[in-house]
Parts: sequence; C-alpha cells; structure tokens
Amino acid sequence: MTLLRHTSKEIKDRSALTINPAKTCQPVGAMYAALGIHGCLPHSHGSQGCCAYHRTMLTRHYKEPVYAGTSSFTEGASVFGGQANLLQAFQNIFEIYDPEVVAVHSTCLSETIGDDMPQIADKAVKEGKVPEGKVVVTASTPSYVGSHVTGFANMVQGMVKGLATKKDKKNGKINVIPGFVEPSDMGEIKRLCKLMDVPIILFPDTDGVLNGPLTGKHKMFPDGGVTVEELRDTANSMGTLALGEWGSSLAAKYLDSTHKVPCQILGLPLGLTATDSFIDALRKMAGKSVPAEISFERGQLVDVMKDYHQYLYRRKVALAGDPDQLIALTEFLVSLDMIPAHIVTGTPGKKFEERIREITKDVPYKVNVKVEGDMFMLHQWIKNDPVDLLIGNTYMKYIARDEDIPLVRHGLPILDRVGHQYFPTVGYKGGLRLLEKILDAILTRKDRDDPETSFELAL
Amino acid sequence: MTLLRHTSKEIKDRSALTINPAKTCQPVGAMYAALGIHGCLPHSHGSQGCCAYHRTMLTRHYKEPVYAGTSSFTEGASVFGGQANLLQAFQNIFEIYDPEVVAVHSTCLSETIGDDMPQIADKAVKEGKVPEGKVVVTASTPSYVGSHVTGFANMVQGMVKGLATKKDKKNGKINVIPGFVEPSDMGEIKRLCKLMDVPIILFPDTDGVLNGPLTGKHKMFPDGGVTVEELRDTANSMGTLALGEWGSSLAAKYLDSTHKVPCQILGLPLGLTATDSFIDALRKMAGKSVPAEISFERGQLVDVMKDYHQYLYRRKVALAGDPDQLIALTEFLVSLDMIPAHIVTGTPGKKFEERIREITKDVPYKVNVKVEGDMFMLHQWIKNDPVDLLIGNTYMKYIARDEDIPLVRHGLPILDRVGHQYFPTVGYKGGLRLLEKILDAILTRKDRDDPETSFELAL
Amino acid sequence: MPTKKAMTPAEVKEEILKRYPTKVARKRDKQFLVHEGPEAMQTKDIQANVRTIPGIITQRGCTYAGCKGVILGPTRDIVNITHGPIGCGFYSWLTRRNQTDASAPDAANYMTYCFSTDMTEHDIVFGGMNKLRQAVQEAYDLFKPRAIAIFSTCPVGLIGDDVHAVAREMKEKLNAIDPNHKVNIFAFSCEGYKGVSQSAGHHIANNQIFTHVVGEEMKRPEGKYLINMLGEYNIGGDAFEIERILDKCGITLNSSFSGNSTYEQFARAGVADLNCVMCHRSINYVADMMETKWGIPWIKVNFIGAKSTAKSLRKIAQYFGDKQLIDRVEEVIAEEMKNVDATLADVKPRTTGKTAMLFVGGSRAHHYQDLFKELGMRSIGAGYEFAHRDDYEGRRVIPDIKVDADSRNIEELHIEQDPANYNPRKTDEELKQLEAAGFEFKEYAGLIPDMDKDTLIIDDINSWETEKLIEIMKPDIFCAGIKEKYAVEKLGVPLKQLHNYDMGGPYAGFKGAVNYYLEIDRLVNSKIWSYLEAPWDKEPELSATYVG
Amino acid sequence: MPTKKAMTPAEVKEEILKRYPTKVARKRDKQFLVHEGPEAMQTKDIQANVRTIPGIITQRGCTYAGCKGVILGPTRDIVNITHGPIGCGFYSWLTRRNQTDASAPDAANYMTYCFSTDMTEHDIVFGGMNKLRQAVQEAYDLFKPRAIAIFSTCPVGLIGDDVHAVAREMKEKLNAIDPNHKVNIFAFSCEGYKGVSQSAGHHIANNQIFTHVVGEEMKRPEGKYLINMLGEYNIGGDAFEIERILDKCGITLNSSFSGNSTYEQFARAGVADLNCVMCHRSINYVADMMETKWGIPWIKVNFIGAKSTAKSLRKIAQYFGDKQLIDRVEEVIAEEMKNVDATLADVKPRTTGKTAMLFVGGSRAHHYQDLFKELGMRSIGAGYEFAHRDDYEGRRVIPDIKVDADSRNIEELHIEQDPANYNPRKTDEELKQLEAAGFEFKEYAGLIPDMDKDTLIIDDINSWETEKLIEIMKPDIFCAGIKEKYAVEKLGVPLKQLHNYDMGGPYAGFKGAVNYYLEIDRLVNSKIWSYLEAPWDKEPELSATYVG
Repeated sequence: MTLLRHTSKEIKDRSALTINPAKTCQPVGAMYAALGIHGCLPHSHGSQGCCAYHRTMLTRHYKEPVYAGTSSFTEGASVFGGQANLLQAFQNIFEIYDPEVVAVHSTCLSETIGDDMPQIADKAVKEGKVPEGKVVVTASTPSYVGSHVTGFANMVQGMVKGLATKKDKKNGKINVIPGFVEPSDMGEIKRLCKLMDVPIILFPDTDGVLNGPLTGKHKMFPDGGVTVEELRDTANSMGTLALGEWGSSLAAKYLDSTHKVPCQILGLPLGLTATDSFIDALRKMAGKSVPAEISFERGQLVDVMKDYHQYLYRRKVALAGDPDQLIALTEFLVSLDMIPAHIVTGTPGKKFEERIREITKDVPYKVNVKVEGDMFMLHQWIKNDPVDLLIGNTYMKYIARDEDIPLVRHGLPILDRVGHQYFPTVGYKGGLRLLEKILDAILTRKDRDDPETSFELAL
Repeated sequence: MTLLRHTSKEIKDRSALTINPAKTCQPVGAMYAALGIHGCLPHSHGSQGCCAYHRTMLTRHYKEPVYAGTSSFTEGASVFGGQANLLQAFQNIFEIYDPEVVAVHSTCLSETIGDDMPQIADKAVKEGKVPEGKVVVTASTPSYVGSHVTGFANMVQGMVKGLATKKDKKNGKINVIPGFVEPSDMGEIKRLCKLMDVPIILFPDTDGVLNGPLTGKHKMFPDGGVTVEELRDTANSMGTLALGEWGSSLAAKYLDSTHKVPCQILGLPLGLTATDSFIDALRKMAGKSVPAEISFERGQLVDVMKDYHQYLYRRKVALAGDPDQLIALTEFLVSLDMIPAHIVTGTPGKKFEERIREITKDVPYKVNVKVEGDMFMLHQWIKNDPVDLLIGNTYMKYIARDEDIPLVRHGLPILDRVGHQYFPTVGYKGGLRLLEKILDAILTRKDRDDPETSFELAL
Repeated sequence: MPTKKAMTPAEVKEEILKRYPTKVARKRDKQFLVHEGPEAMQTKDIQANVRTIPGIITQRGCTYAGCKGVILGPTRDIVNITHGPIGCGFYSWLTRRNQTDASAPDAANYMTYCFSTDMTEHDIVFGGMNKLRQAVQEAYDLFKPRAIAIFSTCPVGLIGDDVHAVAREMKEKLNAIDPNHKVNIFAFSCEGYKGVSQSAGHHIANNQIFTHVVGEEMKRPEGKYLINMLGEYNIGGDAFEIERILDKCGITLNSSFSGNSTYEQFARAGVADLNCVMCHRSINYVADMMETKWGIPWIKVNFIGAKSTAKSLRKIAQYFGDKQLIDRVEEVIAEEMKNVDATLADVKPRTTGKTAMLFVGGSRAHHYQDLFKELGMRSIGAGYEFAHRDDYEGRRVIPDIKVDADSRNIEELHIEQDPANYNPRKTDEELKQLEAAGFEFKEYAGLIPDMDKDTLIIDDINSWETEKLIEIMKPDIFCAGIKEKYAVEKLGVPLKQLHNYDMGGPYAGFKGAVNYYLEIDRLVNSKIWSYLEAPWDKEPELSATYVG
Repeated sequence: MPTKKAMTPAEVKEEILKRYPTKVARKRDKQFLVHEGPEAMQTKDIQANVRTIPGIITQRGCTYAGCKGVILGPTRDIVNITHGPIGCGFYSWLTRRNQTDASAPDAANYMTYCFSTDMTEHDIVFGGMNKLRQAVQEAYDLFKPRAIAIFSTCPVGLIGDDVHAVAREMKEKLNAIDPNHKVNIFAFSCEGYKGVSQSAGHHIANNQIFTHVVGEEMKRPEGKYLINMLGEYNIGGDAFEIERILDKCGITLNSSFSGNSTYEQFARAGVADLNCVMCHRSINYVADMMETKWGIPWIKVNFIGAKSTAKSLRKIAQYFGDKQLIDRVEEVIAEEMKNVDATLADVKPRTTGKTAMLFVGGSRAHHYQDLFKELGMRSIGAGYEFAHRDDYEGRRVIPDIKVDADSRNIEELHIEQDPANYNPRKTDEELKQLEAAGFEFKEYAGLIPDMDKDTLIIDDINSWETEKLIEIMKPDIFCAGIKEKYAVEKLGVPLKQLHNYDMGGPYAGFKGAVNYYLEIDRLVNSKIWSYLEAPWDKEPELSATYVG
C-alpha cells in the first residue's frame, strides 16, 4: 500500500481542481512579515479560523509562540461589515497586550465585504483607540489573489506605505528586504552586511522573534524585529536591495517611486552565484570593498562544490515551493551540475517559467516546470520520470515515502524537522549547509543501496 | 549477507588481539596539532610510510592539502640512527618549502632506536640547517604508547616547551587550548571568546588551515594557525583554559609549573552543560560578564532540547571515539535524557571509565563502557542489546549498515561526509547542530519505519 | 513567588480581569468561575458558546475547521473538496492526526489528499459554481470515489454560490453516467464566520451526514452486541485502542463518528443496538436524532482513563444485560489492569501531588482529568474552547440555555420516527429496570461537578489569562493546543497538547492510559527545566581570581 | 601566462630544479627526463627505485603498505594480523577500495576487519612474541579461518620478534587441535623501513605467498583456457569487469593475484595455461618463478583502455591459437565496442586536444595514457611512484640495473623446476611459431617508448615539482593520489586519483573505458573552475552610483 495511493501515472488535464497545493493563502505570509517588526502584534481582519490556522501553521513551523489578534467575524459582521469588530479589536489589543504596532491584514471574507482597513485604522486613531505613540499598519491580502508570498509582499509594502517618512537628509544606510526567508536567513544577511561594514535597515526581520531562547522568562514581544523608527527611516536610505522579486519588489518599488530611494531587485542570495550577486550589488551600492572573510567563506563553498561534484553531477531533483526560493534553488542546482527535472510552484506569476527556462537552458535534460501547479502534478511527473532527490516542504514527505526518494526539507512549512529556524541557507555558509544536506541525502541513500561488493568506506 | 559477517553475539575474552580499533597512533595526532601553527610544516621522524598514512588520513578527513615531511628511514637509518636523515631533512625543508616552523614528531621506529630529537634539532640549529628566524619544535610520540590523542597532547606540549618565553609583564590574554577538535570548533571557540571580549591565544588553531577556500591560488602555508610569536607569549598570559583533559592538560600543566601561568582543566565545550562550564570559567578567569548574545544562543539550545525531548527520551546510543569527545557527548546525551548504552574508546586512561560512570550514575540503564576497547567489542554489545543510534567515526558505518541503525558521524576520521570542517559541534550553536543531526537520524528512521496508519505529517 | 501562590482563587480572578477594558471584563467575568464547592455550584451559571471578543487572542477556530477538519477529517473514503481560496483546504490538510486503517488491499484513502477549487478573484467576482462543477467532475474522473463532499468557505456564502444545488446536480449527472458506480455528493454550508466556534461546524457536518448518508443502509451486519461510537475521532490511534478492547470483549463496532470511519459505516449507523457518546459536545444531537428516528438509546461513555474505560465497558455490558458479556468484560478489565497497575506503581510516586490545568476542546478538558486523578495529580483549573453550558453544568441546564443569534443560524434538523425502521431497542419495562439499577441514559453531568472546590473554570480562555494563570499558579503541567504550547513552555511549564497529543498516543483505553502515565511522568519530571538558568545567572558576581 | 607556456621542457626542468640544494638537484636531475624523441631515448637512463631524500614531500609509502595493503589487501579469506603498534593496522583498514565478491552463502570475508596486536611499550621492551602467539590463538578461536597472515611493522624487526617462528609454531599447534580444520599460518618481514618504497613490500608479499601457498593444490579445475591474472587488484571493481569479459569469451580465470582473490586461488595458481601480467612492477618476478617452476609462460597484458583490452584479448586468443576462441574474442570485441564507440562519439569532441599528466603507482601512469589517447588527449608528463628502471625503459635494461643496498635487503627466491609438476605449456616449436608471428612472451617495453617527444618523465615526483609543473604547464587534468589531490586542485586543475579512482570505476575493460570517458569529460569540462573568481575580483573598481 501507499500513502498517496490514488495518484496514478496517467496525467489528466485539470482546470478546476487543485490537489495537494504548492502554496497557501496571502494572510499567513502577511502575518509572518508582520512578526518581523519589533513589538508588533499581527491582526487578522476576518473570521477567527483564519487567524487560528495561520498561527498554527507558523507555530508548528517555528516551534515558537506566534501571537496574533483576530476580528472574530460572525455572521453579523459578515453582512454588515467588520468596522465595529476592528475598532473594538484595536482598543482591546492596545489595552491588554500593549504592542508598539498592530499590523492588520485582510482576509477573503473582509475583502469580499469590502472593508476599508486604512479608513478604519484612521477612525481608530481619531477615536483614541490607538494610543499616542502607537501605530497601525495595514495590508490588503485577499486570500483569493496570489499566495502566501503575495501576502508577505503586500505586508512588507504596507510597512513602508504606512511608516516611511521622508526627511531632509539621507541616513547613510541601505534598505535590505530579505524576501520570504527564515529568521536564520535574515540573521545571516545582517551578519554579511556587518562584515561588509554596510549599515542597513533590514525589514522585515524575524531573527530573534521566531527563533527565541528558553529562559523561563517569556516576552510576548521579543527583542528582535525592525523598529518603527527604522521603518520610518527607510525613506531616507541611499538605496534599497530587494531580494526576491515575488517577496520584496513591491516595497522596494514603492520606496523608489514615492520617496526616490533607488532600488535594485535581485534574487534571493541562496547558492553561490546568487550570493555573489547580492554581495556585489551591496558593495557597489554602498561603495565598500568586500572583506577577506567573505571571500574566504565564498572560497569554502566553491571548494566543497568541487570536492563533491561527482556525487551531484547529473542527479535529478524534483522541487516544489515558492518562486523566489525555487529560482535560487534551481540556479544553485544547475551550478552544481545537477538536473532540476520537475519544478512546481502554486504561486502565480508568468515570469517564473521564463526565469526557470533561462536558468536551465544549458541543462541537458527536458525540464518540467509549472506555475500554478500542485504537488499532485509533481508526483505524477515523478512517477513518469523518477528523480534522485526531492526538495520541498514537509508535505513532500508523502511522495518521498511512497516513491522511496530522499527529501531535503526546504520552504514553508517544515513541520517535522528542526534547523531552518537556526541555520541559514542564504549566503555562502547557507550554501554550504544546503550542500551538506543534499549530499547527506544522496550519500545516505548510496550507503543504504550499494551492494556489499561496492560498499564504500570513504566518499 | 553482512559486511561484518564474522562478528558474533557471543563475547569471548581477548587479551592480545585488537579487532577494529577505536583509536590510532600518536604521530597522526601530533601532525594534526602541528598544522595548527601558522607557517608550520609537520615532520615525521621515521619511515616514510607513517607520514604517507597520516597525510592520507588527514587529507581524506578534511579534503584539503596536508603537507608534511618525513625522514624517510631506510634499513640503514634504522640500524645506525636517524640523525643524518633528520639533519638533511631540516636543510631541505627550509630551502625548498621555507616554512616558519618545522614541528618534528617521532614514530615507533625512531623511538625504538632512541633518536634524541631535541638534541638533533639543536645540532641542526648549530650547523645552520635551521635558518635565522626559523624554529623547530619537537614532540616524542612513540606509536606504541597512548593513541592519536596522546600524540596531539604531546605536540601541543611540545609547542610551549619549545617556544613559551617568560617576559616581565603579563600580556592580558588567556591561553585557550581547544583540545583535539575540528577546525570549525576552534573557529567557534574564537568566536565565543570574541563575543566575551576576552583576548586569547588559541593553540593549536587549525581553523583556516584545514578548511580553506578554493580560489585558484594555492598557499602551501595558509593564513590560519597560531603564530610563533603568540606561542612564545603563552608564558605571559593570565591563565590557561585547557579544554579536554586528554588532549590539553599536558601543555596547560607545563605552562603552570614552568611559567606560573595558572591553569584550569575543563571538558570539551560540547553540549549545554560543558559549554556552560567553559563560558563560566572564561568569564571568571577574565573577569568579564557574559553578553546577551551568548545567553541568547544558550537559550536557543535549551529551547530545542525542550521542543524535541520526546523523540530523544530514553533512546539508546552506542558510541566510539576519543575520551574527551566521549565524555562531552555522554554528558550531552544524558542531559537530553538519552541513554548512552555502550561506549568504547581505544585510548587508554583509567579515569575515563570513572568519568563515564559518574556522568551516567542516574541513567536508568546498565551502561557498558570500556577503555582500551575496540569496535568489535562495541558491535558485539550492540548485537546483544540493540540501540537506536550510533555516534562515531566513519568506520561505524559497517555496523550501521549491518544492524540497520542510523549513524551520526563524529570524531576522526570522517571519510564519507562533509560538514565537520565547516560547522562546529562545540558551543551552544554546535550543540544545536549536533542535536539537529541526532534528531534527523532518529526522525528519518521513524518516517521510514512508521506503519502507514501512524505516518506523521508533523513531528 | 510565595506571596502569589498564596492568592485565593477569587484574587487570581480579580488580578487577571483587572487588566481588561470594562466591557471585556464584564463579559469575561461570566465565563470565569471560581469553584465554590458542589453545592454552591448548583446555582452558578457559566457563560459559554458566546462570541469571542475581537482583538482577544483566542484558542478558537472556525466553523469550517469544525466541519471539514474535525468531523469529516477522519473518514477515509470521501473526497472532500474545499470550495474557496486555497488557504482553508491547505490548513486542514493532514493537520489533525486522525489515523485510519486503510490496509485492505482495495481500500480507498483520500485523507492524505487536499482537494480545493482554489478560488481566484475571477471566481469571487463572477461566481464559483462553474468551477465547482468542473472540480467535482475532475474528482470523479480521476478517482471514481464512493462520495464527494463540498465545503463552503467564508466568501462562498457571501457571493451566493449555491453549493447544495451543485451537489445535487452533479450527483444526478454522474450517477447517470455509470450506473455501476454510485456516487453520493453533498455539500456543507460551513462558512468560517458562522456560529462562534468550531462547534457550529460540528453541528453542520453532523446534520448533513445524518441527512445524506445515515440510514442509507439498514441491513444489520454480524455481531451480537452492535454499538456505534459517537464523538471519537481517532487522534493518535485512540479509536484503534477502543476497538481493540471492544473486540476483545466481543462487542461489535457498527459505526464510528468518525474516528477510523468509512462512508459505509455512516450509512449503516441506524441498525446499532446502542449509541455510545464520547464527546458530548460535538455529537449529542446525533444520538438524539437516531433515538428519535430508529429508537436507538444512547449513553455517555468515556474511554479516557483506565478506570473510566472499565466503567464504560461495564456500562455497555450492563445495557445488554447478558451474563456472558458481563463476565467477559470483567475478565478483560482484570487482564488489562495488570499493566496499568504495574505502570502506575512505578510512575505514581513521581506524579502524586502535582497539579494540572486543562483548557482545551469540548470534552477533553473533562475526560483527561480522570487520567490525572489516576496519577495522583490535581486539576486546579479547566475549561473548554468551544463547549456549551451543558458541557460544564450538565444536560440538566439544556432547557435554560438561551439560544443567541449566532447559534440560531445553525440549522436544527427536525427528525421523526422512521415508520419502516423504528424499533425501540429496549422495552419501557427494560428501560425502567435499568434506570432503577442506577443506569443513566442520555445523561451527562458536565465538567463542574467533577472538579474540586477552589479550582477555576474558565470558558474560551485566551492568551492573557493563560499566561497570567501560569505566572500566578505555576501548575506542573498545562493542557491546551499548539497555539498555546510554546508560550506556556517559555514560562517554564510543560504543555501537553490534547488536540494532537504532541504526536503521542493513543491515550484512550488501557494501553492509552499507560502511554499517558509515561508521557506525563516524562513531562513533569523532565530535567530540561533545570537548565533555564545559566551558571552566570545563578552566580553573577565575579571573583577576579586570575584578573591581573 | 603565455611566457611560461612557451618554456621548453628543458627550461621547465631547469626552473624546477634550481630551487633545490645542490645535492638534491643532482639526484633529482637523474630522475627527471625530458623526452627527446624515440631514438634519443634509447640511450637515456632514468634513475628509479632509489631512496627518497629526507625532507622531500614524497608520494611514496612504505614496505608494510605495499605488502599488507596492496598485495594481501584484496584477498578476502585470510585473517591478516598486523603485529605492531595500532597505527599501521588502522591505516590499512579498508582504505584501498579493493572490492571482493563474497556473496556465496558461506564465504569468509575478513576484508572489512582490522586485526592488530596493538603493541604497547611493554611489548617493545620485553618482546611481542607472546602477545602475537595469543593474538593468533584468539583469531583462530573466534574465526577458524583458512589462513592467518602476520605482518611485521617497523619496531618488530628492531626488537627481534621472530614472527616466522611464531607462525610455524602456531600453525603446528592449531592444526594439531582440530584435524578437520586445516589452517595455514605464515608471516611477512615487511617492516616499513625496508626498501625504498611500497615496491619492496610487494616483493616480500609475493615471495611469501609463493613459498607458503602457491602450488599447494595442483589439481586442474574445469575450463578449456585457464589463465592467471597477475598484478590486478580489483580497485573499484576492475577485476569484475575483466572477469566478465573473460567469461564472455570463454576464458577461465584460474587465479587472481590478487584482485577479488581467495586463498584457494593462490594455492592452485600452478596449474594455469598462461600467466597474464597487468602490473609489471608488482609481480613480474612471480610470473618468472611460475615459469621456472611449472613451465607456465607469461605475457604482459593491459585491460586499461578499450583498444588495449581488445589487444590483450586477441593476444590471449592467439596464445591458445584456437579458431573458436579467436572468433569468439572478435565477436565479443565487436559487441562491446558499440557502446565504447557511441560514448566516444559523444565525449571525444569535448576532450580532444586537452592535456594530462600522470604521476602515480608502478604501471598506472603508463596504462592510463591509453585511455587518454582514446579521448584524443595528450599525456605531457608522466612518472611512477615506486617503479624500477625496467618499468620506464623496458625489460631490456634489467641486466644493467644496479642493485643497491636497499634493494639487496629484499629476499630473492631461488626457484627450481618442480620435478613432479613441471610441464611446459608450449613446445619449443610452438613458441617459435608464435614469436615468429610477432607474439612477445615475457616482454614489457616500459613507459618511455609510448610517450611523445618533449614530454617529461619524472620518477618519484614530489610536491614542489608537482605544483611547479602545474603552475608552468597548466595541464587540463593531473593524475596522482589522495595526498596530491587537493593541493593540485587548489591550483585550479582537476586531479583524478588513479589509486582509488576517487570512488569511481571500474575503469578496466570496455565498460570501464566508458566509465572513464564520462568521468574525464565531467572533470575537464566542469563549470566549477569558472567560479574561482568572485565578481569583485573580476571588476574590483567601484562605480559609486548610489553612494552619497
């Protein structure tokens, strides 16, 4: 028997039924982004199930507390609009939990009704439901548009839309928008910028928020996160580096067009060449030279890529995930001479297929790629053309077990392994880590399957 | 069929035959230590096979160049003594390779003959075979005494014996002897000391030597390593922290007794409590307070220990390795409520069994431990009382495959996986990494073996 | 914190509520009771099944979650299509740990799949019915399932998609295609905003299953003592353990609502001899409806706790009144209790005297107190996430419960006797005899009577109250769900999840009790809590011995 | 570096040697030849099999490594006990990638084990013979093996342990215990300091195997064409591929020295029709001894390279002179070459014109040039790690080789005809006919004649020379061993290990050739070398667009 026993090799066209999605909805991405503001309570303007689901998913992914408020719509609110609920929520939240910021995102429900959140937020301020010195930011994140990545991007844009304030003087900093990545990744980006001696404003920044310590003393609002003051100051930076087009470009473009902060949109700095692009862009934008320490880390990654090339060469991989992550992963796999054979994302965006085609144009293999695809499709492709490795979130483990293919967990959600919270996959060190994981998956399988005659001590 | 098909459950006493050793000989440890001096060429005073074997083992473990000279004994030298060979070697080495230091260790051959290396080194200096400004250090490392750990300790002692020079004034630094650990571990110890704002002299220091970059430009003597100047200055430090009794206490005690540099001997800072001891000792010795960043990392480790406790609780582990590593690992496993069921080291030292008994005194299980044991013994124990996990070097993979038990690679040599060179297992971050690996091994097995009815999405 | 420990329960309540804005405090006051002893509690009402206040960080989820996730989740052979944007389907995909035994070679099992119409803006603007039709068609073409269920999410009701019409239409159409393959198709108007919690979703789910499936098959299967288990969801394999015990006793499980269940089981539920209700909250009305329609009596059972399991088995045996069964049940209990007792003998000395708090679900906060009692632990606070007053105060208060606007929206089915199949399982005489012997039908006394004086009973507890309670009362263990878990544990108190068992279980039945004892022992005696302080926190001053 | 590329080979040599102290330079000069064309090379000697200069970072290992590791390593059913401190046994444990097929249900396989007496200071001071005796006893008690071999490490000779006496004594003792279990026990005086390289160890190993095992069994097994394969060690499964091809041709492998071998194979080696020598260096003397003792002729073969394999097969067929065999061999070659040619058609355009250097072993630096030639690549430098002059210049120089003190220590066996079993496989007539047809017995022309003018031939190359050569000549690939690998690669040139094949292989035979083509393609065309420079290295100047 198998876990996904109804998935057959035969591929039939589907136009209406999504099976085993490779995405989820906007609000959870918005909630995640909002957690990257210091002292922020995310708030879900909709029925309370959304908030419960999003908190659950993020909690399981991080094994950390995830607080968020909800407007707790009932039938009445759904008919008459959620203004009263949201106003009441503001008052309660600030009185009971005392956050610095409340970051409100909408849901399919409140969007369908047509609630105008900025207007309600204004009203709350006017009515004194938002105490002096506290702020509200909002993002429109209808669940029926885009995906969790879109929601992330919208909330990041919401931060600067709501807060960025132009001053007379540049602040000498660079805005870095890390994209929809892990807290550990955000930490790594900060470390690299520090090594580069470039002062930055990183937003959002969930490092220190969703990978916190256990000390017996609990802070509802941990020490991490970008501050409101910093977000205000993003309008005065020398430039913006937006990492990941899907996750970061909205906010970057907003700052560019509204506050004339020039932006550059790059891929996520995951893998050798993408990290090169990031470091190079940073150095050029900031006018700094790259320190030996970073070149050293780069050289270590290249060294390991070289040392283990033989075990990676032409190995086939199937991937599901988010566009920015998949683009970077595919580029990394190609740089390792691996074959990204099947790729799906649930997140829409036509450019995705083009980018993947461009990255894989010299790969000596027919690469399957589908945007707005799902894991059912991916699994069918795998059944028709097996691969050596899977890369994707925890849901891929069902395919992994059925098809007996090792899985490197990457993306959202990872519900069954630890590590992503603490160890980055961006930067050169992140590349090393990812490489270690890919190799371990492949070599562990080799050690399991090699016949006794050719069982190897050294690899 | 099995790979180790002649290993039976029935345990017979052995007094003369070692089968599948859990140690190797002194010189390789001495060679490794010597590589942790900047600009040093290790030199093996014996027949050229020793040097070839040691270089091979270290090269395979690190996938990095490992240079070392040999006295290339032939029958003549073996009969008449190796002085001529060594003198000739000094001259050639300094002329051809131009190192700052040559670190000579002996072998069973030269020790059996009775070559007096310090005397020969003196002669070389007098005869001008050691150029001005260059130095030679020596260590007596007969292969038939102790193990590779002993050789490491002897060479570390050799460094300070040969170089430490008392001045009038203290240097305001602390000597830290990291023990027989990986380059990545040495890097992590430096990082922690830097965070503590404690100036240290770390010796040896293979970080940057055996985990170097690939840039197309090769340095025979990489940038890393403790400098001769620093080694000289160890006599003027405020104190010495020796991490790992087997690997580090000789040098620390030498500095204490000869140069009145007070020393404290701790375990390797691997795992929560051992890292606590290190940080606490460092703070007390240097009179510094522990920064929030370190407390934060500590709290992250405690958090993950808590989060995954259920998967670790009462899981049985078999370990083989070196005493200092095993003591720290056992302490860590016990702190995780795991059961270190079978433990062997090949390295002699009676205290080892005592320490393990002390650490495991509250473990609700009969713990097998053997000093001067071997992996054949360990395997027999496992056959009689199976475990959930193996921790040890690459040779354990034969047991792992035969018994179908997952293996976390740790120790020397690791010939078939990457990572140990780059990612530490010491410190709190190292604890997190080790924990991640242990969990991944256990959970991957669970995902493989759970019946379909209880296959879990989240863990 | 000795001073805080000394607070009276009333002071604790006051301390907690004083943080609130007046309106909130007034409302919470009615949901936050101090247990004043059995007699005093007779006259105290608790407010329950009321709206959560916006902005309050609640444990609760929504109606869709209760319908699709909780009730239909554990049934393996129905293709459950979520009609809505992708999120709802995604979040309810494999996240409830309902186990199922689909090991029969041809068994269908769709529980590992997520099906969704993944509505986009276009569907919201122009209506999603066509997409839904097409999705049903595709599901049928791909899988030819026994049944397809459609679940409405928030926007569906608002934009006016008639999911029931689509279900009817597609059922007719597809059954016409292939007369050899019968497919049942039905829909649920379980939009997330309905009701005030998951409870509404349970109700909507059960009603539709009752309407569209139950009674479809009225042939009695084999088995002398035929029971239905209602309100058991096979989290962590609980149902497997219960079935194991029933089997061992010779009692046949006819149908399960809905742990480890199949479509066929629902269909034949009407033929059972007895309905046994585990989770009163989620399903008592279904038991009532089956009694009305077919004359099946129901009793409340509880298989959580070894003693409770024994008691429930004895109750079932007593119902059938057959000496052979009664004896067999005693044999089984005696046999099973050996391991239970042996484990307790080891564990109990380490757990006795410790305290627990349970704030979770609609019956677990009550049931699990039995297990803590067996461990010698005191439950010093408890409450439900989505229960109604009767779950606290007992069924006696049902007539007094005010139905508010939110609940009125949830359809109540009007059931009548099935003239063809109505068949009272016991004569009035027999029923009276049983009742005279103390046997209680359709009775549930609720949580409060089982709790001690000076404990706290809190409905729909929220994060502020949770954390404050822990800070003040420092229980040795706190039971709730995943959203609460890490916040509670950051405070140094272990949290045991009673929704998903932290991937443990089964905890039902005898083996489950043993599992639970060991797990609680692990948690309350874990050395991890001794590591919270670093050495330098304990002894921060420096003796600058070496400084120089 | 166009100026450096323009250096003549002689200039390269000069550039490299000028770094050395005079004495070293003088010595290395004789081991470092510039190929001046075939004719000129007739009169040039190379110095080989001489001591490595102390302090020089050499590729070489020791006698123990050559004896225990290389020769006895691939034999699966002998318990090999290293008598010495732990290191030598440890380092030779599973580190040579000799594969073995022990899949027969009762097959012994000790290759995965390391056995050592682990001598301690006490043993060094008081002698290790008692411990050795006890170790042999324990090995016998535990495993009851067919044979036990003892290997001496450096201190053993110095302290005077008589390992041969222990072997004799224990053999006698143990064979007396159990007459049904025959155990052979023998020892090797292979102390690491003997000779100048592993080559001495090969010799010591082969001599003892010849003395104690070969000829023990003189019954001819089945098989029409019975050959021994000498000097093939089954690295990466090479022997498996050779056996596959021989089998396919109908040629029977009687005995292998020592890839995938067993004790039994050694014992029956004396009955073969023909000895085929792969690695001339490590074993040519064994072929000579077998010819002397039993009249078995020997030929040099080479199964590295598809063409070489075909040539070797044809040579064997020609030796037997049987039409059926000759035809079958042609069939097999034609069939196997299909895949070889197809792969070459794909790969060769990407490899043609590239350059290789090979500095390794005692025959591989020669054999592997054939594979590079098939790939259209030029071998621009080569040399051996432990060869003798004849391996460079051909067997014609053997009479001229000066035996120095180091080599004199290695025992030469004096072999005579075995009166009972001597049997010339061919009549003088037949031999003459074969020779007239160009067939060469016991002939090996060495490395130099196969190399081109202006290439470099370097014996016992060291790290300084290696790195300097690479810097100046920038080959596309460098072949050596693990100690050289990473240093060479740090310079941006891929190194292919020809000791352990970098865990690849087999590279022998037809399938091996295909594997090698693909591997070399991967290496010389890898994009990894394009990553050495970071973008900021390529364009270090900053355009401070955004600065300000």
